[in-house]
Amino acid sequence: MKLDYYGLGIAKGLMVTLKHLFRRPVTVQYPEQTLNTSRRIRGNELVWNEEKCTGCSTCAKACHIGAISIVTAPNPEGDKYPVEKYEIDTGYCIMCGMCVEVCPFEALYMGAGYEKAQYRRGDLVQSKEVMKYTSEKYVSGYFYPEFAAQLPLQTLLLEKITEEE
Amino acid sequence: MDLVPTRRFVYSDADLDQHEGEVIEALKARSQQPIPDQDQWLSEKAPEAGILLTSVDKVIDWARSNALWSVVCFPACCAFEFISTAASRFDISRFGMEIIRASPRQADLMITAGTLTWKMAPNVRRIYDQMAEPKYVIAMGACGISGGIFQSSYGVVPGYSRIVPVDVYVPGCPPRPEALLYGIRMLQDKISKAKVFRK
Amino acid sequence: MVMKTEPLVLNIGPAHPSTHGVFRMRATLDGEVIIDVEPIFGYLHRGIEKLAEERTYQQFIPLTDRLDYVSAMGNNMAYCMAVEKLAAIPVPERAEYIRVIMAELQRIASHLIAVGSFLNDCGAFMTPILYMVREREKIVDLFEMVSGQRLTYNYMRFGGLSQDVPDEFLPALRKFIDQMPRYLDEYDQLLKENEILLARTKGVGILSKETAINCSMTGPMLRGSGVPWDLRKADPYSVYSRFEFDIPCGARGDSYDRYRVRVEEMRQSVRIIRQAMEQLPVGPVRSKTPVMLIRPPAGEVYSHVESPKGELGFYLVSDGSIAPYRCHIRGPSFINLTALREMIVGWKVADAIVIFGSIDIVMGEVDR
Amino acid sequence: MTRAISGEELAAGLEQRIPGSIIGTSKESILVNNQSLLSLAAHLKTEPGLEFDFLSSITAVDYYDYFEVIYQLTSLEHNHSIVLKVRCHDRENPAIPSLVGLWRGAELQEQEIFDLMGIRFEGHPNMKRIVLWEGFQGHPQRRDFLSW
Repeated sequence: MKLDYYGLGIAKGLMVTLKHLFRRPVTVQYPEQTLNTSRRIRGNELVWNEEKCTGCSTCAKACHIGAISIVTAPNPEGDKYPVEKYEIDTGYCIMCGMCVEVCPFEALYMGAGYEKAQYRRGDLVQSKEVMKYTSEKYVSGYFYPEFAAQLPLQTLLLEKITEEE
Repeated sequence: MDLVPTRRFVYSDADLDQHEGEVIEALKARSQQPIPDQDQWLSEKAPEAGILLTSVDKVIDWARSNALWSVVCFPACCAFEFISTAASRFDISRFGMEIIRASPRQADLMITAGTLTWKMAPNVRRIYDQMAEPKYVIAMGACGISGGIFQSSYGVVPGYSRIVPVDVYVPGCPPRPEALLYGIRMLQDKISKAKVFRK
Repeated sequence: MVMKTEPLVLNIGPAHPSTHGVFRMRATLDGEVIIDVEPIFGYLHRGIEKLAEERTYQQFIPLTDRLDYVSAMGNNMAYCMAVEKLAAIPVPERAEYIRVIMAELQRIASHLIAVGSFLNDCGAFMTPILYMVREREKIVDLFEMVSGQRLTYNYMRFGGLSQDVPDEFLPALRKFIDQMPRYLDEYDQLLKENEILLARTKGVGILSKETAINCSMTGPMLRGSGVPWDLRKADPYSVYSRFEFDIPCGARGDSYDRYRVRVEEMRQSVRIIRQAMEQLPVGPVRSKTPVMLIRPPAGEVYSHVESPKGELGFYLVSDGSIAPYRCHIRGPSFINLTALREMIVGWKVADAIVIFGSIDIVMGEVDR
Repeated sequence: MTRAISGEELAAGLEQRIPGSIIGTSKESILVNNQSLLSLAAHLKTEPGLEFDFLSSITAVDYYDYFEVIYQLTSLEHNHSIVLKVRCHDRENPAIPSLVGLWRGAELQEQEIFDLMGIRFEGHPNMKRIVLWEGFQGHPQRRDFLSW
């Protein structure tokens, strides 16, 4: 007879449940609260610095899938090509960050925005006007420690649960 | 009397494999072009309708958009971001969709979490066909939108829009849970704009 | 009177919630007992090995993330080690230590998912996996901190890492490894002697030692059958020879043993991370290698690591160009399915799901 | 540390036991004659002192002129390893003896190679397409396969 064990397993299980009643909730109330993302976040956008870009197309070569399309005009004098078209198709982009890593002129950064869902496939293509770098833009510190230092610390589940926006 | 099994409906494994191959090839031949997005009406001006119909519309749309039940269609990587979204930290049940249905008959939302291959495509199409109207599809991640990095591969469908009509595209590889939730909220917006009674 | 029945063919999958992805089994049933089972793959065959031939060595790193997407860091490490062996690229000491920390964190995360979904298959619907995913979120947070993505990290490069870990990483990691054993104890308390779990898993799906070796099983499957074979000890790569840890082994080779092996491995991983943090040197994290293109000398190399699922090997053939001539991936989940028939035949359908859950496969790696 | 047995060292002993089985050797691998693959593999598996009981992986490489099938063998007992290579020159209808009888672990891998590379393994119990569907044209792992 295992009478003395009877129900002990259930009691043990319920004890664990009971403990959880007194723990802090882990849920993020997303649209109202947002998490601070990582300082190196690779969001669903790229930020393109027009002043620094020379139109060398290294980023387009590094891309696996040809998500970056770039058209430049010839420029006999000077060492920069004027960029006529600079587009990224976020429908193809996998945010691997290779283009940012290889850019020799530090003209391309990862963006931090991730709310980029669209109703239409064509809207996923980001043009150079959308991607243009301005000092107000929230740029990720992926491969750019000087940007990373300015960003807020990441919210960790380990430490605190959420931070009010 | 001896009962002799007719084996009329017993197929050999080779027959089944052969049949599966034929189905795949047929679907592949049929879906060379993406299905166009069916949302021209989103930018259209709302047609005139009576007060009664408008309020009935509102009630129905409210009910539809706040109880989206998702069907199990998680072929690949994005499934784990979907699990994270459904788990306690991002808690999808705040939007009335905590139930993830294994049966397509009880679901009205398909979140296409992962790469679709041609071998899997007939099954996905069948799941979609079995879902009850009205049904919605969220293409999650680069593979769901366009095939992503696998688009040049011989076995991969370049985007779910070849197989099923897609309502919302959520880019990312995989999208963060917040991004998926944003996509779900966009879908809810879209549903709440829909006119149930249209001329 | 003798009742005669005809065998019934039952198709499980590919869109079935308990097949962990798009796996399909064609089971032949006699009544409720499975008398034959044929695994059918290919529903996630993306041709990664072919895609490797069209890409440069560097560009293939993001694709390795999508092989076994539950343990992307481990795959990164395995592939980078193979190319480093092929092209004789040195790796700085600090990078090796950080790699080990990442690989072990990833092992914990992968085993959490494995255990959670295994318990899910045992009938505890959703509850255990919610706890496990919550712990995994903490690891994912740490990975996001170093690499910027939550699932596909693309963090390692040939000759080290893409970037050094940020300053806030090590305190957070210390906090995590202090917390983790407490949570593991809690789950043990909940599950180790749970009567339902014992009834469903003890003695179910026994895989004998000889069959396990003959079927080329690796990882927790092999160790659950009582073979203490772990590449971290048997063929130490990276800096694993500097750490002290045990190889947990099962005795009977049933589903319960495999589950226990995974839980114990998580404890050992915590132990390794703790030692690695103490010994972590300072210095560069990336040796001088080109960012874009490397041209390894012509030749071939086989390099393997102990991934959470088993032996993950990369066989690379180079012809001296910028892209691999041939890249073969020995996916542990794929080969672990060889013994599926041995384990499942003779059990009922409900047990088959439990046995299948204890194998812990990831379809991205099975089909590749 | 797993000791990689040198191919030359091993081949000298094997050549005496099974004459004519070894075509070439290198530092890590031995290149085996097609016909004597089975007997040589059986010898490697059972011979005391070698006992390669664990077949860790099988690969095939397409070199245009010939296919090369590569077996990575390990001994869990002695912790050493060797690489076996077999070549197959027929491009239209390549065939190689199957090792499933010795190592069950070869079963799925040989099937995958048959599917993706088109090499038939004679004696395999279930030689059919595994990852691609029936009716797929060509074998994608071959170098001359174009996906688009």
